[in-house]
Amino acid sequence: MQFQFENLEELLVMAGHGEYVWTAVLVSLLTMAWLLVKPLQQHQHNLRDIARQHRREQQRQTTNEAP
Amino acid sequence: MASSKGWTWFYRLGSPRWFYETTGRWLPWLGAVTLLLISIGLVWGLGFAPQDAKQGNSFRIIYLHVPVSFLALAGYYLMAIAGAIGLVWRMKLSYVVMKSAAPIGAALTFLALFTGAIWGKPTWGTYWVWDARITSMLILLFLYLGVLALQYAFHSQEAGSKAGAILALVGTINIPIIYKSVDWWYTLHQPATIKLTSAPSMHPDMFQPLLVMIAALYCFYALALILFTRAEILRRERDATWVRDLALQAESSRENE
Amino acid sequence: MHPIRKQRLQMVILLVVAASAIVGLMMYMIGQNANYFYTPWQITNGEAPQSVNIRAGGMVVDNSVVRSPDSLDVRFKVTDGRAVLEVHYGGILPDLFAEGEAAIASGQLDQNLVLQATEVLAKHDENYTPPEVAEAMNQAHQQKQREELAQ
Amino acid sequence: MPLANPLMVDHLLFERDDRNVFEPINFTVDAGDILQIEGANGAGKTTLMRLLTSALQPTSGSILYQGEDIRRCRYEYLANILYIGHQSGLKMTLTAEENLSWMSPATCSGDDIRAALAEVGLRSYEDVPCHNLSAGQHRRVALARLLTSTATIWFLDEPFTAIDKQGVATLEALMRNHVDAGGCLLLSTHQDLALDGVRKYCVEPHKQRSLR
Amino acid sequence: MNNIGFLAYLRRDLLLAYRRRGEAASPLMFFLLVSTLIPLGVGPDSARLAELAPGIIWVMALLATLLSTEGLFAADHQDGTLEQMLISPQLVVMPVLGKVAAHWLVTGLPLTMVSPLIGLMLSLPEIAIVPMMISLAVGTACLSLVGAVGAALTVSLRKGGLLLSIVVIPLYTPVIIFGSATVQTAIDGINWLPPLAVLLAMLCAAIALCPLAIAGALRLVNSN
Repeated sequence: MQFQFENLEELLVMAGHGEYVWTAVLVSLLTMAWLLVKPLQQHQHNLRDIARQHRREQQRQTTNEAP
Repeated sequence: MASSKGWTWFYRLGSPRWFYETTGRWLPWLGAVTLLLISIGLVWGLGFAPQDAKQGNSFRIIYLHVPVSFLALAGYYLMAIAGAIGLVWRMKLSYVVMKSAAPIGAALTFLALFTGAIWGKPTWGTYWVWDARITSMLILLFLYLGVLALQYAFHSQEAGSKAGAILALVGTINIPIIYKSVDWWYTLHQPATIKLTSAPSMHPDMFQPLLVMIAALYCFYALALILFTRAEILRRERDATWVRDLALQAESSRENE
Repeated sequence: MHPIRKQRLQMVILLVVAASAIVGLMMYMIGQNANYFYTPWQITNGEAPQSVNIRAGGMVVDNSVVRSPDSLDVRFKVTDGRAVLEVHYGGILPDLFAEGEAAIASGQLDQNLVLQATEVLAKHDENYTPPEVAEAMNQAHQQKQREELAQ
Repeated sequence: MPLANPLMVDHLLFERDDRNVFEPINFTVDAGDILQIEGANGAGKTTLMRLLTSALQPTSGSILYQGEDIRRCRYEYLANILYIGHQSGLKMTLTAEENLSWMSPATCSGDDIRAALAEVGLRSYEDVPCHNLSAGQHRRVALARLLTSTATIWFLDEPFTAIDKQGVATLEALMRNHVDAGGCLLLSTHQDLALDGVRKYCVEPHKQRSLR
Repeated sequence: MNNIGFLAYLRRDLLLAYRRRGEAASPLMFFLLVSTLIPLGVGPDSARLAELAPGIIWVMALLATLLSTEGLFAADHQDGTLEQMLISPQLVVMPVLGKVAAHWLVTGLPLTMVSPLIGLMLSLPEIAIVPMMISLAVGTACLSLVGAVGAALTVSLRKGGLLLSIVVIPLYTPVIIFGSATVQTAIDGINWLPPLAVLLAMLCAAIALCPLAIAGALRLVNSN
């Protein structure tokens, strides 16, 4: 097994096919990254949301009990 | 009661909490393995695999195109099976899995179409051909979008899940029909490279990195599915004590920072 | 319940009839040559209809491609190993089109059994090989042919 | 016509989007019983009615018809019940007579249908398309089913809506005849009935937001 | 008349359509009007029109069926007859089939009947007229059945119409492919029975399977 390209520039150009290959790679990696980042964000957002809701309910309970 | 014992794992599998906690332990490992496999596969495929005699370097897109298309299709069946389990056994978790599979599948189908189009340009001289595989992939994307849209259209979560499950099941019957029917037109797309029945029609030096990439995409799919499912579990189980404790714990650790 | 039992029976009959109809229709379908794809051998045998859109294909014969100097017109021959079919085409050929590669042409046959193509597609096979391997295989193939000729 | 042990509801629960709609429901109905289902707005009276007619599947618990779960003897049960809900179930382009005969058993003759319509005060309205009738008259067409039906168990969801005093009296007479003949009746209404022996059952909404 | 069985629902829906003749004819009008727009857009060149005719006729037939599918269960859902249907002592599949059959008789069949007119306007070769009619008759029945699944799934939604098309059009693709293939092969003068056989096979499959999905979807919609 041996590296197929002489230098970095050749790897990028790929004998004229570089633009096709690298766009495909870039778009794929970006989309895949989005598929991981999106649920992680959602996860954090949900945790924060639930904690906030809990606090609201506790507040309501204490104000209800006060009078 | 002895007979029911064998089924406890099945019902435990249906418990969102059990799923959340178990997968939480797997996540770091799965993430590491996915990253590793994708890096190895891409570097190997893009840099070290020999170029194709006829297509030259553009053939390297195969290392993304084939694994992604593979999982786009497999993901649809996974989604439909999860939906069917939900309809038959009324297992809540399977609906969550079904809902999570829809956006991932749609994104992967889009990628399969996109990488295919880009590969088509240097190979066939055109980005788009109305050929069997490509067209049925496009329709698969529409099916995914239909399931997604239907799930969000209902006010009630349960109704949305059930409607999505029915549509996904109707789609499973339709996918082979659609595929066969578009195949009526002569297909420009090359036949599948990897067949179960015969040896791969590909040189081993090119085939090995492809295998690595397929394994990588499987891991990636599992990872994304688990992440989506965990986020959705939190949303649906927000009234459960364990979720509340989790949220409060996360909040206090945030404040400590 | 009697009426329900009757309905169930109707349902079962419906399903059985539908299933057997599907099987029968698909059998008929398979029995017909329905994809309108003909090999050069079938065409020289007169199996393909004339003045009807059909598809034909095979390997492009070496040194058979003749380009017109002043227009896009191309004529070439394809073969399936048993017969040769001549194709006329007036358009831009795809990049992967080459002698010794597979090509598919769609169009109509004229009286001389020449395919007047409206579309030519290069077909890429599912085999991927590195250039050196392809070269080696090619040489081996030629070597074998030469040996066969020598015999 | 009287049935032995027609309906028994045992610990019935229904979840909507992971929340119980009401507290567990238990009651039995015998031949000749009238059960009035009460409860605040949103307590789940209609949900209960629809569970009882098998339009909804209970999350847990069971509904027994003559001692057998209705999921087992579904069609036998459905053939013996009559449900009139909020929606009249009428087609506006059909006439009153066409609508009623559509909803009645096949054994009803045209005379039976016309007699039933006359009984609920719709004589000479037989040929009028329903979109020309008032809301109260729609209700009356729907309720005329009580006369043509052969079902033993009646489920009436708010049957008195949009009905005038005289209509209420007619309806109550119909109900009395039905239970006197050994049928049974479940209805949800806030109105007090001028009938004897009405039992009441109160649907309690589920305790809010209990953590699981 | 009573509300049990296939024939009862077939008869009632036909009667309802008859009472609202104008409304029932609108898909047909749509089919005719839009098809006459095509020559105005494409140009009056009859050779080109003839080439496009199979595709145009099939796409228009599909859209016309889709338009009318939306209301298949909507009225029943609103006035409560759907609920009564689901709790009547019968297999839900029977009334569902009756309703879909009525839908086809009111939309697909008239469409098939007027299609030769459109064919003439688009200079469709005469040899293709009969295959076109047969394929339309079979194909629109398929479209009615598959569309009914989508209609049942979206019946309770406010903006159901838009969603219906997203849900249903991907499922329509095989029908349109084989439908137009039948007409095209007939124009080419080849045996057009094979694609028609496939169309018929799909109709059989749809008759067997779609009512189950529709019944399931209606139960689900009714339980919310």
